Amino acid sequence: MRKAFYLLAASMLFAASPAFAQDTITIGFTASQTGALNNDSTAQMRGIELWRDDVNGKGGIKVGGKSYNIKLVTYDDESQNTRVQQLYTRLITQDKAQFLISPYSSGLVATAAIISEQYGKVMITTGGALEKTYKLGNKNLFQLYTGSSQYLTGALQALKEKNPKPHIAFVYEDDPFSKAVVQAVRDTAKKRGDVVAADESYAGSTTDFSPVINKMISAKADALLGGGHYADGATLARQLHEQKAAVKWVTLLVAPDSQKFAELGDSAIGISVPSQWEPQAAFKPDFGPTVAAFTQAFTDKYKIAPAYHAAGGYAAGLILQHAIEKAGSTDPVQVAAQLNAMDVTTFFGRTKFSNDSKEHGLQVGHDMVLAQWQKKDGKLVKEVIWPKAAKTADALY
Amino acid sequence: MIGILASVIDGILIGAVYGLAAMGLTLIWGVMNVINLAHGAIVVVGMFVLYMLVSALGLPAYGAVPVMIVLGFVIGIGLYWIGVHRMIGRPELMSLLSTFALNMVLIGLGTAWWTTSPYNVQVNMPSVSWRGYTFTGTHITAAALAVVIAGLLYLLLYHTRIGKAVRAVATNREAAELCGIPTTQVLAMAFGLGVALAGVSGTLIATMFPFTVLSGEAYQLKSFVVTVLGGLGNPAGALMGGIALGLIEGLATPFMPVSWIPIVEFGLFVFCLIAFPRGIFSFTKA
Amino acid sequence: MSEILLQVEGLEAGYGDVQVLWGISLKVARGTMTTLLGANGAGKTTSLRAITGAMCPRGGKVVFAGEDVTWLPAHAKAARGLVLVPEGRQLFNNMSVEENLEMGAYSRRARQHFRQQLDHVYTMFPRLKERRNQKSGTFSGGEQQMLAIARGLMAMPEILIIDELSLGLAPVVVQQLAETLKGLKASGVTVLLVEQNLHLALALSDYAYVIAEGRPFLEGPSAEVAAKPEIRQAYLGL
Amino acid sequence: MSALLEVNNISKRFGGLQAVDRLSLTVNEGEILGLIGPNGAGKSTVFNLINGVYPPDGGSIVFVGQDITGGPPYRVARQGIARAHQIVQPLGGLSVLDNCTVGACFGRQGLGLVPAREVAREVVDMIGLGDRPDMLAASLTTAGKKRLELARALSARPRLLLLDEVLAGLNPTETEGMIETVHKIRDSGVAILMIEHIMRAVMSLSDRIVVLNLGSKLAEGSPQQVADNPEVITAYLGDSKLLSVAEKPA
Amino acid sequence: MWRRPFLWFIVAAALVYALYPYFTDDVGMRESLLLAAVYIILASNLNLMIGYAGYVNFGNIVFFGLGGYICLYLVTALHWHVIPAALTGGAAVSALALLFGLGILRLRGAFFALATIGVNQAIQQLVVNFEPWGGATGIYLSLDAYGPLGGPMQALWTTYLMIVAVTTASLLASYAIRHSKFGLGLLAIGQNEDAASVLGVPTPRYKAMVYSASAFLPAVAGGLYFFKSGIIEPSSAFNLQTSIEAIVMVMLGGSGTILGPALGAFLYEELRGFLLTAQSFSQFQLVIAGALLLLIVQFVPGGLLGWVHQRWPRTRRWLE
Repeated sequence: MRKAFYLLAASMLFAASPAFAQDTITIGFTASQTGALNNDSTAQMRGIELWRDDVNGKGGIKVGGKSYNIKLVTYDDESQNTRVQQLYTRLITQDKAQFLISPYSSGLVATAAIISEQYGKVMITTGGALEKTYKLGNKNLFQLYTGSSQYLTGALQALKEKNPKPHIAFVYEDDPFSKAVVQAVRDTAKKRGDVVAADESYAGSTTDFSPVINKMISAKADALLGGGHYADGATLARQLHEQKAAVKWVTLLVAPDSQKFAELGDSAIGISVPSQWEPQAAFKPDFGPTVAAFTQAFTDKYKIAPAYHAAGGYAAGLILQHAIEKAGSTDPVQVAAQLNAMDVTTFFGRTKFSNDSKEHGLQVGHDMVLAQWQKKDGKLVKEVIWPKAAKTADALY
Repeated sequence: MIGILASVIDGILIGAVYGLAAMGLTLIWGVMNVINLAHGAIVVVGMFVLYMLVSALGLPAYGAVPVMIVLGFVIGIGLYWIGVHRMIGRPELMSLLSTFALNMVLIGLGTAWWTTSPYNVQVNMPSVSWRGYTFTGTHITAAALAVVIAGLLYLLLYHTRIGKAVRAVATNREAAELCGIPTTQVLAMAFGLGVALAGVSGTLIATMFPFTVLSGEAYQLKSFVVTVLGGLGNPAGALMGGIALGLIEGLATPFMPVSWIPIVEFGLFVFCLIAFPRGIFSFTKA
Repeated sequence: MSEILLQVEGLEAGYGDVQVLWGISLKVARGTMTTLLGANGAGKTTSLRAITGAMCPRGGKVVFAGEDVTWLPAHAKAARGLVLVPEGRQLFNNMSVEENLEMGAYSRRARQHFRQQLDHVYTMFPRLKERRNQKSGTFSGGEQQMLAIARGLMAMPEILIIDELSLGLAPVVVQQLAETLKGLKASGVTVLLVEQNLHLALALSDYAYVIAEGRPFLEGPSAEVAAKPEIRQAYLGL
Repeated sequence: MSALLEVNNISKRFGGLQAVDRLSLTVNEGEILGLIGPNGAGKSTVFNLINGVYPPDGGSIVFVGQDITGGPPYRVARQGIARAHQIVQPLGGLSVLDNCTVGACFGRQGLGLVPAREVAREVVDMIGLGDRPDMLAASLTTAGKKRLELARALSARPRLLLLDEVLAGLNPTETEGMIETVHKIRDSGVAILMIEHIMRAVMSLSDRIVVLNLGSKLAEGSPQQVADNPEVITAYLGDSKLLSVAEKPA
Repeated sequence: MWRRPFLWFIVAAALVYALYPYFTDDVGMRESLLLAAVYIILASNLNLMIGYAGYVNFGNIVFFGLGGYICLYLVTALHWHVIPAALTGGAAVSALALLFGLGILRLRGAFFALATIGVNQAIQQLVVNFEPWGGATGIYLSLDAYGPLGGPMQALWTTYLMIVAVTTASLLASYAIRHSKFGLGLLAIGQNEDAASVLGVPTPRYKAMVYSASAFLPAVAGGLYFFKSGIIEPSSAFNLQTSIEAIVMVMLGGSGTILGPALGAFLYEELRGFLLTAQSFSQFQLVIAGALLLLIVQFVPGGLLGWVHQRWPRTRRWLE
């Protein structure tokens, strides 16, 4: 017992000793290694780690003729925002992180953003689509993703092409992000005179959607827009299929984007997902790897194809790298200035941040796509079905 | 109208499984006056046992049910000796904390092993469709198995010597000891039985829905509600309580937003606790 | 003198920090009825609990049928035939009469004779047979005491230890129970009785021990004890 | 002498058991009333009804002109009725002094903490626990706990004290001391209703005695009257007919 | 009362706690101490229920969450200053607890414990459906809101100091209650509720009062904490896990003692924080914390201070 105590004390001292950051740039973030957001957050973290490996493998970031290696410091935030502020403060003060990347999911991002702002640290957010966060007066927050209000607009347009008079059911998780997404698209739908057959939010811990599905059937809904995160989205998709709900169009947030979604088998067919990025995207990057190179590297390393959370993680690093290299300095003010001025296309697509003081840092350059699971040669694949310019297959309806 | 009927049927089907989950909780509670806060974690164990058996060993899904009963029983007896035995007869708070600690350990080990990602076991069963509403085969099978297991538990408790000993220990432990019943072993066995029931409910749930290491908490809370509805310590009441909860969920849905249902559930839960603190069918501690 | 079935030497016991028994000793010969007397709080019930293993003694020795059983748990003692009918009956109130009796015969030894012993007990208490499927919780005090004794008998006791036979029972019922006890004694069952009704206890038993404040006070054949003035002081304070 | 407590026709039933059956009794100012009867006669239930632990099924209880039927117990305690239990109920985790302070704080006078502690100290000394005021109640001996039970009740400065077998389990010397204490209490003007099995004590202490059997009143009168009553002898001291049954050769 | 050295000890400890990170300018330490201070507030007030009155409140976090919501609502919608907003939140939650307490405190033991879980879950779900408080999205604080406290950076220090002040108040309140007539009545209830009632302790009123009292400071702390966080959502405001962890903290330090829960909260939080950030343990932090709790419950049921008191009874005199 006593021995164990000494061991603990010793390792505590070790952990507390300052990092020597002479030839490295330290970047800090938290990831949900445990808890409800684990799946999506892990993908994001993998993207960031791949970026680090790529950069360090090529000799690091070049700043004013000198090369810096990237050092990542990361902690588990347990998918709960209780610890996020403590951990980000620790990243800044103890681990001397010079730049920050956000945690995953809008709630945690908003919590972390307060700290980054208070310490004047630049934070690239990925997986924090909720626009509200960027309207609180931040100056150092830069949003990589397209904002939440845009998530389902594409899906609604695609749906209207197939069915001009849809009876839409909105079924979504009652978390900040999903609610904001649905709120935006519901307003649009109502304005256009679409029929809202059902409007139900559910708790993230919901495991049985039968009551909701029965309700949808009763309301004669033929399209479903909604979802939330991975676990609930997968359950909803599976039950829709099993209960043979007569919906012809299902767009769910987040969950179907993951390659794991294919585990659902036939339940996945026809389900579409608004995506920040897909491997089929045909962007010509001004900076960083090509889409193909990224996809290849990621697949080699993790034995699974990347989805948009992973790409977002990589892109967050890439954007930061670009800004630092352009600034020729690691000074946060100069890097922030470069980010403010940035308009660049990477494998992730175009990135441009709003400079409007009311919504500083909001993403205004990036566009989303709509992907759908389809069966091709007996295998489940995700095809891009919207916008038309980017599509790789026709939508199933 | 048909929609409501469909909701009722769905409610009964899922409710039977809730009842099975609660049965494990209520049995342990009734016999040894321990509220098992590791209940949710055990439900999760049942889920992952299904996953392992089906994915790794390629067993048919329902073949996992008997395996889980045996395994759950063994695990339960182990957990009893690790975390519960010293708490018997101590203040309730102590057993609450002790089982909560077991819960942390189990969830922690599960998280380290499987992470908190969702897992999915695809079970193919023919489903029944009726006027646009479909009742899936997994639901029907799970409900049927839940009722069968509840029936077996009833037979065990009321028509076997060992089951009667469990009831005797629940009613009056000291008198049971004086009758020559090895009460400690009976307690360990009852705990094993409770864990087996909770585990098997997890296995059945996993045939219906995707799950994660953290899924157990929702079922633990539901089990509390069911236990209170059906009467503490009463396995037969648990089944009825479970069906009642399923019905409430199913029946309330057509009339109110889904997000209001937990309020109804927990409001009812608190109300029942205050109005019928001993439940209606309690078989211990009159 | 006949064989000593139960021998208790220097028994000590207590609850928490409080010691209740300070060296209680007694002997019960096979086939006899022995009584243990004392004021409220003198330690009678504690003595019985320590002897039968319902609580753990702190010192002393319990020898039963030539075997040291001091540290055996209660169920193991019951299985060997050292059976306590506890104070306040302690029935399984939500179980039927027959289930109660079945539990009484739980040990492997008793189980083998279950049918035969059940008939015996039903003959002795026909009232129980009439109400075999009724829950014991609905019984009157006297019926409960009968069932408690019957349950004790189901264990095929070598010695039946009865705590507070007549507690809270009407005189008529006590009378019936006294008859039962006499019948038991006649059939050769060894009995150790704790009873607040001094006259009854002394009249029924062959040998008596009186304890006070957890210590031995006096002992002797029941008739002699009944005649001693000290007993009145210890028991009634008269 | 005026009536302090009037119990009129109270009854209480538990399931199949009529524990108390239309019982009436009166305790006068400054007197000691003994309540005796065989175990299970309902004596403790009578106490529980008086101090409001259970509401009676019927009848009323009037204390100093106020109807106190049905409790709650803490309100009855406030009115000035204190009780020492047969089965001691010490607040085990509190010290002896704190136990008594609770009595003084929440009793008839409802004292503040500081004066209550003074009262408690006084009572603890008087009852003979003065040498160990800081001991945890749980670690007292049985006799000590009995005493504490009494001290706690007295700390409330009651007008009526319900004593439930306070002498049981005490050795002869202790019994003597306790009897003296009870006398002292009575002399200080507190009326006492006591349940007691030790006949000598009951006989010498009580002004009047009520004998209870199977929940109803069997006899009432002076100690001598009660002791001479053949029904009392049968019900309480053991039936002589029973003895003859037992003595018949088997 | 101020003659008691123990009180000076608490005040001195609070000063050190408040000022140490300030003078060393160690903000990392401050964040860690802040979280610990919040847990001390939760545990210390929960101890009024568990340690004194003997009632296990599983849903104690509901006070914290509701306090946070009321405070943030007043700050964002009505532009109140955070201090009156937090205090108003505390008062409102305390009043609400009094009402609820009269109902659910009729239950005892495990039944009460379960009912508190029900109350927490029901209120969480109500808030999810309550649009004025942002429903599931919760309330986001604009950075302007920190203006009155001298901007975001300064606000962190100010809220830290305020939370330490609430922590100190919690300990002092715990002490004051422990040494009052009210506290004595609670201890009596905790030991044996029926006996206490017979002794004249007005049990229903006292129980409702302590339930209400144990709500006040956690609700104030909730206001300050979520103000500092800048965001409040139902899932983090009413997290049942945190609620149960607070019980663990009380037990760890020793329920019924004044300093025990604080000590337990501090140690538990630091341990969890350490396990979470130490790379080699982070995989198993839950397992280690659970195993530790299991050992404590089984072998040191009185908690750290309970064990100390049992081992050296004289410490009871100057630690309480």
